[in-house]
Amino acid sequence: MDFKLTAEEQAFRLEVQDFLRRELTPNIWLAHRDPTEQGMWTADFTKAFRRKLGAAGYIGMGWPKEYGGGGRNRIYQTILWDEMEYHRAPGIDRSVTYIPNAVIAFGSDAQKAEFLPKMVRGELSWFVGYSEPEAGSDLANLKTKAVEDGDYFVITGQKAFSSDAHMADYGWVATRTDATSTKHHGLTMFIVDMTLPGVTVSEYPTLAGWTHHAVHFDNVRVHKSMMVGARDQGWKVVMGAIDYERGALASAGLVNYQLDRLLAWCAQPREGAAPLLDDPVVRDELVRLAIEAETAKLASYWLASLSAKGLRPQHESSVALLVKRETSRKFDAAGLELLGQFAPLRAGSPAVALAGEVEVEYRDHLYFQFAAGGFDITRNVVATRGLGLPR
Amino acid sequence: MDFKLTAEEQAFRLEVQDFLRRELTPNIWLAHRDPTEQGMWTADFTKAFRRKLGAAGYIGMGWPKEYGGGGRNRIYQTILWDEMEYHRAPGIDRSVTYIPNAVIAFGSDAQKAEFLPKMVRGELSWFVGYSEPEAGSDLANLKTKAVEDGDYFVITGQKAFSSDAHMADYGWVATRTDATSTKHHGLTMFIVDMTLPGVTVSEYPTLAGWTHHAVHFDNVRVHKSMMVGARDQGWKVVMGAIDYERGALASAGLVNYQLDRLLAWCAQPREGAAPLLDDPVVRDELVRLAIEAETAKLASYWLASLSAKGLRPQHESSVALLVKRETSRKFDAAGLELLGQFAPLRAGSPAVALAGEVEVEYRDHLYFQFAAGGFDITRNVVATRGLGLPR
Amino acid sequence: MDISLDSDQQMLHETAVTFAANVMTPARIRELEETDAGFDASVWKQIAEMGWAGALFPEQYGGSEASAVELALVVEALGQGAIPNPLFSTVIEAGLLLLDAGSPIQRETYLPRIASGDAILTTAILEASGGLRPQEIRTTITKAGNGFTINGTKLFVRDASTAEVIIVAGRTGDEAEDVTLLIVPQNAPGLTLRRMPASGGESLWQATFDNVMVDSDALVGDDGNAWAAIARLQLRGAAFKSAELVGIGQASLDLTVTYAKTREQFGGPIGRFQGVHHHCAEIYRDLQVSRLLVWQAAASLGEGLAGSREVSMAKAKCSDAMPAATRIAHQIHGAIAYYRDYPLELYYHRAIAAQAAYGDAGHHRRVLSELMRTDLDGFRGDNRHDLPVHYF
Amino acid sequence: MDISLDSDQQMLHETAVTFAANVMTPARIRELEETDAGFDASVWKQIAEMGWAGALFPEQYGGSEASAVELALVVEALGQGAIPNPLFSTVIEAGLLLLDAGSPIQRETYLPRIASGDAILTTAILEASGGLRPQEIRTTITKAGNGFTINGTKLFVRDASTAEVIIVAGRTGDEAEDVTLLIVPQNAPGLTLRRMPASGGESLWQATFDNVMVDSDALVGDDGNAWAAIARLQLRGAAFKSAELVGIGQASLDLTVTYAKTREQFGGPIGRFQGVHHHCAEIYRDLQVSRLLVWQAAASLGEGLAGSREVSMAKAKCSDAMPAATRIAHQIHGAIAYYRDYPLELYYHRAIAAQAAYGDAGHHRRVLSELMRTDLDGFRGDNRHDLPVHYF
Repeated sequence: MDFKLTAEEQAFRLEVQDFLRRELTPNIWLAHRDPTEQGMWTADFTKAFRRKLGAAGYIGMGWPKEYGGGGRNRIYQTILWDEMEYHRAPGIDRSVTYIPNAVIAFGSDAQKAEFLPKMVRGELSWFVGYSEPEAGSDLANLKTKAVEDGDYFVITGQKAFSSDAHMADYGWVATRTDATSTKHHGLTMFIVDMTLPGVTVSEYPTLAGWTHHAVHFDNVRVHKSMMVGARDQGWKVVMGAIDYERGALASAGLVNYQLDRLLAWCAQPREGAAPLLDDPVVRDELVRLAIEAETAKLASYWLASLSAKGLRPQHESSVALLVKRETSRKFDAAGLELLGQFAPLRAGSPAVALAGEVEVEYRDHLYFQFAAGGFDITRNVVATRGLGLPR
Repeated sequence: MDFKLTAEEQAFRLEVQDFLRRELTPNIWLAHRDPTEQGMWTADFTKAFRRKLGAAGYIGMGWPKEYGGGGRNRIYQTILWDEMEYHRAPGIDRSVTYIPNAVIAFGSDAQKAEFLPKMVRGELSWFVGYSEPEAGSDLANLKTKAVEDGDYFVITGQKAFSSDAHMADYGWVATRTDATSTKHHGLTMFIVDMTLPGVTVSEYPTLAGWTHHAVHFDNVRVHKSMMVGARDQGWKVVMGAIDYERGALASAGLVNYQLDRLLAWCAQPREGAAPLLDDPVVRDELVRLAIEAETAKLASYWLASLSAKGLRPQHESSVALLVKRETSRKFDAAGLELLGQFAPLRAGSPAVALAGEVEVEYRDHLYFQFAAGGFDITRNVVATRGLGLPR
Repeated sequence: MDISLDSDQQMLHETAVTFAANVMTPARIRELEETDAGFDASVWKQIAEMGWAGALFPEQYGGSEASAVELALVVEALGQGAIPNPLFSTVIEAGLLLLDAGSPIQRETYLPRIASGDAILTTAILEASGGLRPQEIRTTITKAGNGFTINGTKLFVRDASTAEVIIVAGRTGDEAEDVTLLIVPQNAPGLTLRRMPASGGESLWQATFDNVMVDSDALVGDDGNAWAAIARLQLRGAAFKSAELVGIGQASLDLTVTYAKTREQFGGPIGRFQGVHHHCAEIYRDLQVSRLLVWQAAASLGEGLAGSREVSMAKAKCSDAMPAATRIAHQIHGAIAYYRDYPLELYYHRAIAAQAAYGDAGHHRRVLSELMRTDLDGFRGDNRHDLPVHYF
Repeated sequence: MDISLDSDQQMLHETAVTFAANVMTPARIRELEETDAGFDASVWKQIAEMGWAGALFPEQYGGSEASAVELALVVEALGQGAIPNPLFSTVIEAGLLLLDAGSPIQRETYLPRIASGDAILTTAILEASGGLRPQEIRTTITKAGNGFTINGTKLFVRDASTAEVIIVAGRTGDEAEDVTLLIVPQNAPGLTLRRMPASGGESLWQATFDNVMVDSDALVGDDGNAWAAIARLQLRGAAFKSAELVGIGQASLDLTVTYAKTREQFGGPIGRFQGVHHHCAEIYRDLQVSRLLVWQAAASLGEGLAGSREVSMAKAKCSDAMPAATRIAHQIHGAIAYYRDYPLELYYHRAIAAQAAYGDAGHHRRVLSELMRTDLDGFRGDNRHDLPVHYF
């Protein structure tokens, strides 16, 4: 057991920090931030940045070498995610985490050959099509259907909450192929080229200011070769990759950034008043938050350590994600209070605090409470899969 | 709307305080406290004190005048409960709150004539026989049966968690008279003389140090005249009185006492260290607790105000009880921390803090979490009865 | 003691809730948020015609001499409807300040026109620190001829763009409380306004005073002696913002319960799950005790600063609990309410602003902490007791 | 970095958990709690024979030179079994104090006999204030001939009735840290013991020193310079008590999950209710992060006071979260666990004592608050970063 980074890991951390400082200078920041995008960066910049991640070898560094990967363990992967979150870099999303892992695990040889080389270079953007208007937490309820027709499946239906669908090259889409089943059996996964006829993307403004998307499939003909895994066995594919996804989302860079940002706010001098950090009650609140941030960091590196040993964390991923997101929400709420009168001000206002980031995150992070399994659903998963309680 | 006591109410409050100081002097305290009893007073003292409450006119003061009551409204009743809790007096329990109200609401004329005059004088002690080993929160599961036999019913079964059964003159017992039903229909209430053949009481030591009881009925023959309400309609009797009971339990005297006790602890000088009250972090914690205590007080007088107007609070009683008990538990937990090293010490130890009361209450008040509908059950009641959510 | 609404109060509350629920659509509210004014003047006129703008004024100024509890019920209802309105700037700040500390002529000039909905006024108190203590006022007021010159920058000025005058607080001496109030026409030379975009549906402004000059009749109350009136203004603001927070919480609960009854997942309405029961019961619990604290705070307002304890308790609790209620409401809703066209977002925003206004929870706990330190009996209020046993 | 147990550590933990689960019944534990000794000497001998008493000692003293992480695993397991034992008094306090600051002769005298389970030792540090700072030590040590005289009253002395010696801290000068440690035979004339009945299964004592005299060879370390060693003792105590708290939490969770799977109400096991899911998941979540903090704290112990940050984080979190876990466990159990013969009560009690020992959560947050005030970089530890954007 060792709680310090090894010399090599520490060197990697510094390398990533250098990379991020170089690629995200204040000027770049000013030029490419875009509050109407989910990641708060323009779609073009996100795509360009993803290619830079690829060129630096970061996307595939944890993949097996046979697929062009670097074979580095999850500690390195976690360091990368950590630093990217801390620096609020674009590009850590399904296109470099969830989808490549799922393709490696469930894809056909042809799919691997077609997609992995492009993905390792950061050239592809994906959207994940699970949720539907009537199937949120309850995926078994999904209604998008795929009907076999010769060498094709014809897909019709509507996906909701489709993050980044407007910039996606491909969709990773769950469909119902067995109309007689209303349960998990009878689902099938497809890779859908977003340029196919019948695919349309619509926009929905969120309360956080960015635009979310939905995808409609109107008799979209997808070749059978784009089916992932076996017919009617899509549920396995969904579940098989979800723990990895949760682990990727669980890194603690965000909460450490939130802590440092609040510490900086509280340390600054104020006109007519002492710095907030002089107030023992404020420090006590920050100490409580710092302990929670420490737990989020430890939980993410614990996951990484288990993975690095070749174990496959399952409910542990859910726990780590819950810890990270609950902690982040504690920072959001505490930030409101520590900012006092300045809390509601938005970017661009005179006297705005911390560039309005705390306020916009207080709204934005609401999605932690329901996305990728909300707090309550995650607790159900921990209770049933982790502790064996009955459903 | 008026948040101040009227002159008459204030005079009553002072009268009750005088009564309690006179009847609970330090010497009386030392002579009659008994940690093996649920109320922490000897059974004899509790009975004697109840008669004094009766002599002072306090037991019946809220009853209708036709039953020998004083006809005073719930504000007065709440003042009395409040002060009794604050002074940790014995005697506010089912024998003076729940049972008389249930007899007035559901008893036969003969039952009223027999029991109410004795109860208004504080001469009777009761136990309530609802819970059974397999029927805790789920009363529909109860199995104690009453079988008709001429002018009698023959009762057989076992009641659990039977507070004060060892000192009870009568039991208020729910039985199953319709063996074909497993639901709420088919329950019947009886008043059972505890001296009847076949009634036995057994003892169970609790983790709080006092002894709880269970009652076994072995072919106990109870005359039909002791049936309360109609046959098979016992559920109505149970539910009809439960809101009143919750209201009585919801008074805020306890939490105000807990607050004053902690304030006294924090204000005292310490050898080699400043009083805890000098620490802004300690004061912040006490402020948070004081706000919660204020909400408990307001909730109990809100209930009283509604009742005084002739309304019948239902889920509001549950809310007030939840607020009071959750607040009390917050005090229990905060007390542990504010007492520091002294928290675990028990009465009689050198250097014991606050006579060990905080520690023993930390254990004792665990029953708030499940008795009379625990926190979770109470929240279910509020959600379904108060907000109309489906069960 | 009677902690309940009488039938007139109940009817007033129902009237106000119905009014607020019907006077405009969520889409119209969102549209107003994009405007400089921030509110709809014709709706404000309707509010005034209901008698709510002048509710607390004496009859001679067109008021109805109602109590603060009644106005709190109206504020709660307007908060529940998320209706943008200038009650805070015009009535709770400026109007009641003039009633409290203004001259007869100043009252005569403004109060009847406030009550009728014809005049918008506001105040400018806060500055760069954002804090509520007198030493944080750095704007200077200097005597100049027969009048005063004002220099400094004010923040968080409500409805400045539509106000005909701004009552500004400035420093006239070195002692912390050497503070003076002046009535300044909004179009005075040297006064510039800049919008402060913010969550919460209020129209907030930065007001810069660059050698702004006013005559001596602009003085509100005594020169250099205005702090007590400002402190009372802040207390009023905190009490009524607590009422608004309760309205926000009520609306969030109502939306959530309705949603939980109708949204089906896993084979039935999600409202049947124990987890949803518990969340909703938590909101309801906190909402109800917050409401009781608000009533108590409003009832205490008549007594000058004596109500500080009650107001701080209300604002501290509401500022913590009502934003938390909106967060739980969102959690139960899930993704649907994350979209801008679902009305819950209005309440989520407003809770951010309302918890901050007139002192956040931390500020009010600090006020109570100081009261505990200096006056333990005052801190305990009506709960004072002799401890029955002495331990030490 | 590797935040996981290696296979040896995993085996050690499993061995210890199995040992603790089988070495005595709950009834026997309750019986021992009524005795002066508080623990079973033959069980302690078995614990020593497992190599756990001397785990951290050098081989020359009969130890196995394991790391603090390994000892923490043993402490957690014994906590999980609620096994009364003198590890804290004899090893974590006295033994490691002698290893840290004792003379070669003192080590030679005591460490091998501690490792073999033959000697019980303890320390006496805390006094009337109950606080952990040097100025709170008021017991006096004065030079007298070739030795020292001790006067004062110590509180919370673990296992004093069975200890052959008590290592006592006393004041030798006016500066806060003018503190000296002396080894005093438990039967020394003038030393009287009085039991301090307490929740938590430990045998705690008040020790009064009335002109107790010892020779100069009783001195541990330098005269007047013992505070640093005492601070390290407290740090160790806090780290290992955190491990015990994790064991308490694990036992509470295990009992609760088993109960929830088997207890039937409303037509099925209560463990199917979402409310129960959420409560159990909360316990598990807090338990797991507490465990990670404890491992980190134990791993940092080798580095002297450098580990203060990590230890305070662990003790603060465990002291809050593990007693809370026992409360939730009780809530799920309901009335059944309110009875003395249900084993959950053992853990409920132990959590009360363990959260208080070696500084409660408030104390350790105060330590971290002070670190934040004086050394922000140190406070951030390995998480130090340059903020990528400057706002001010």
